[in-house]
Amino acid sequence: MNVIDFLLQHSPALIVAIPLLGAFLTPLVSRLNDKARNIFVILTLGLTASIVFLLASDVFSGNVHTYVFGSQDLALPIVRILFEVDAMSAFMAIIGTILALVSVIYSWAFIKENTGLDKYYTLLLLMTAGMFGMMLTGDMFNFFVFLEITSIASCALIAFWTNKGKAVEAGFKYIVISTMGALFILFAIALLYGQYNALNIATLASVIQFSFLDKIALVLLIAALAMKAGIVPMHMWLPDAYGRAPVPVTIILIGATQASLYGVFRVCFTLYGNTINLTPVSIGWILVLLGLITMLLGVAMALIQSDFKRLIAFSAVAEIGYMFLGVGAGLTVLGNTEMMAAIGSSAMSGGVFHIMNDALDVGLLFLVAGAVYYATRETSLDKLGGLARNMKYTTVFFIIGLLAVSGIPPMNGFASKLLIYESTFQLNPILSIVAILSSIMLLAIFVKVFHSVFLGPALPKFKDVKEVPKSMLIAMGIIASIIIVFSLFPELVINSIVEPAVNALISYGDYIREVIPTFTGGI
Amino acid sequence: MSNRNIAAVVFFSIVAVFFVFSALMMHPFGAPDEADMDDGIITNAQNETGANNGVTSVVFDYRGFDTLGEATILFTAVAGVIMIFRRLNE
Amino acid sequence: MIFNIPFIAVAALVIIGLYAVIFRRNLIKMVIGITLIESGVNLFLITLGYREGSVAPIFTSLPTGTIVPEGMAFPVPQALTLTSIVIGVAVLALMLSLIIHIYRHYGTLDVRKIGGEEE
Amino acid sequence: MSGMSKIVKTISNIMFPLITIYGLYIIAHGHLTPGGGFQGGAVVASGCAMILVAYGSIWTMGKIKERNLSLLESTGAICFILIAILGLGFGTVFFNNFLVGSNFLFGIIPATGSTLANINTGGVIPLMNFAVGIKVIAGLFAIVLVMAYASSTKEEKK
Repeated sequence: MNVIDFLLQHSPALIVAIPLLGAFLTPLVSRLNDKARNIFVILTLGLTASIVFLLASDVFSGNVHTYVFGSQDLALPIVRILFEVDAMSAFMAIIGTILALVSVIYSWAFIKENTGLDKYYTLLLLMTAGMFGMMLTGDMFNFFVFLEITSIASCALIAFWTNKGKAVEAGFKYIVISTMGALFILFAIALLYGQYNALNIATLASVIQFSFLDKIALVLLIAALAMKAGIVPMHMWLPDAYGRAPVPVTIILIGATQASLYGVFRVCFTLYGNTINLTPVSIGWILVLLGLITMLLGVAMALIQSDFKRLIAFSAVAEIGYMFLGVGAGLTVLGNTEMMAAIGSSAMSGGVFHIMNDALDVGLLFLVAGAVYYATRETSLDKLGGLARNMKYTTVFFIIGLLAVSGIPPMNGFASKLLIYESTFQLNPILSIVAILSSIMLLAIFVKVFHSVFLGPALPKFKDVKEVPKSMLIAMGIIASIIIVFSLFPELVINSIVEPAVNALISYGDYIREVIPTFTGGI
Repeated sequence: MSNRNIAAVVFFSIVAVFFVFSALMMHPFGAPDEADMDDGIITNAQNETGANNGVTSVVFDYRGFDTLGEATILFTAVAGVIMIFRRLNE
Repeated sequence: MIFNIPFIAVAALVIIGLYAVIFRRNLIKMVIGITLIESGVNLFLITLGYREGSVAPIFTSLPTGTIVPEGMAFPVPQALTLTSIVIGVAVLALMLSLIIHIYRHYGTLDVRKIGGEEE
Repeated sequence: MSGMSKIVKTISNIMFPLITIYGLYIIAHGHLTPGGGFQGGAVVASGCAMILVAYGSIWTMGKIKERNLSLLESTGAICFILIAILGLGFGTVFFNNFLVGSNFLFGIIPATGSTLANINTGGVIPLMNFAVGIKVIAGLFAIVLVMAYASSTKEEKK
């Protein structure tokens, strides 16, 4: 057996184990010196990224990977922890790895002048490991454990600048919200365990009856995960956390938020896939409605913000609404093959592709906001102005991000939004009208921001502002180049990675059969 | 009462009803319906893990990965607490 | 057992904790509420794994006449509870250290007075 | 936080070894009796916390820095994950209990049903118990120490 096969076979475990080992080693390595530590962290994540891409290339060619911890064979009933990587998990892992790498490269210069950096990098690696664990796991309780790792690490990192009261407050808000959410999830897991005596997602999905207790568990799971994903009635922590955290942390927080979003989709489509459309009120319509409210409120709140990072944070809330809209529209027709082929799969392609686009576009905007803060120590939009003269590269990156986030035709944001508009129009025209409207408002908001930050007369106090250091430019360049590639070849991306991910969500029967070969139902 | 309070009361009552219902509708105490997974573990634990303590064999062998996660959480909390109380350079 | 009393206790614990988190204004009391919810959930997990008249799943000096496996409590919920308790400790430590910092910045633990002024 | 009276200090000195031994016993017998790495580690850490209360956080901080505790904790965590990775090296997959039935360390498989305690069983479980035990002792003590030191006043620190 050669090395590649060996790596491929054990890749689901290695993707989590390598960042964890790196995190445990970081305190030892940082005894040497700072540069060695930074290189060590980047190498760790680089190694992880290469394994992620190796695994993803194999998964997208049609193989679903299962990995049982502690034993080679998969004896029934399943008592051991199981990782199950299908195309959707691999898709999310690609997003996570891009965000983590960019964040670490950006951190090199951005965070250099602070103390406590060994702990900072340790927590960054732990957060990444937790995120990967959430995306790859096939066990409910294991999902909860990784959710907690991610939220504890991100809470500590949000409060990184402890000399600012607002940052500590945002961290406290985040930990309270996420602990409550996690406890609800644990309660729901206990409800499922008490009835079926199983914790494995595939096993649970094959036996689930949709009894009254299962409905309670479903509502608790969706509410808690949506709370962690920043859906509107429970979104209040998100602008604080995104706005107050150091920018590299915000970038990984986007990934953590989307891992919770992935949790919602996994619960709805796989765990309850067999039974979810037995309810009189479709859960899919609830998701669509939540998505619409999220979109509108996010945009409306973004309009009145005067802080650069908070404004982007609210537009990130609005973007999450698009994903809910697209995937929720798909969920309404789950189980109905004709409708799924006509509307559902393209709506879901739009929603799933938009997860990737949101991570890249909003991520790039946050990186630009961080660069502006690094250069000027200012985030208030009223006090900024005329930076285009001194920060040429940053301005170009901001224009790319602006066009992409507001869905202007050649960019990747347009490709995914167009899919959502087209398919939801057939479901109900109002949905697509609201979606287009909020997209236009986003464009207006960001043009205003562009004008007030980068254009206008040169302010005397920003006369000596310099372009940001190379590592930050490289990080922004990586994301911008990925955005441009995706904008040039959207068809290629949709066909090669988005469609398999959507099919993995829709055909939940295959996911179950991978573990329980005797399962007969499902699509 | 302000809007915020009303929303809080509504949220609280809905969630409270959920928990009360789930307590009432659960299987009778002491008589679980299904026991496949746990019976399998109790029967095989001594042979497969060599440990007399069934709980430890679950914690460190069958669900060892959860325990790694748990140890990681403690590690995360320690790192976080030390980082929060670090000395800042002003 | 009459009326599933252990499960009712779980619901009561969770609801009391939820009340403290939502309606109390003191940060420490909110944290106490969260720990109460957590105890409730842990109690729920552990009671789910109990079988009438069963012993702990430990084979060292097992009482004679125990039927294996029907006479033993479930081991998995106990392991899950153990994990959940450690998670609770970690979260509690972090929340309390954040509260110490909040108190240093604002000089109060009342949620209504925190975050008023810009830094 | 400053130290307490002479009586408290003396009693803590007497009690501390007993508590530590009890905790280590719980860790070492984790695979046989109720207990394990977390529980035993918590017992030892509570003994350390007693010393902290008796002697005050400033004195304790002078004896042992939280940086060293953090390193010790890292060591425990690395041991734990290395044992898991050894399962990949010697056995087949992560977390494989490769020592069971090996007749090497902790390799004996006990008879099914009620048996007497045999410490030489359990495969990698006792090793993992010890790794987790070290981690929990260092971790919990570090948390308590840092929080106690942070809440002591500036005058006391001088």
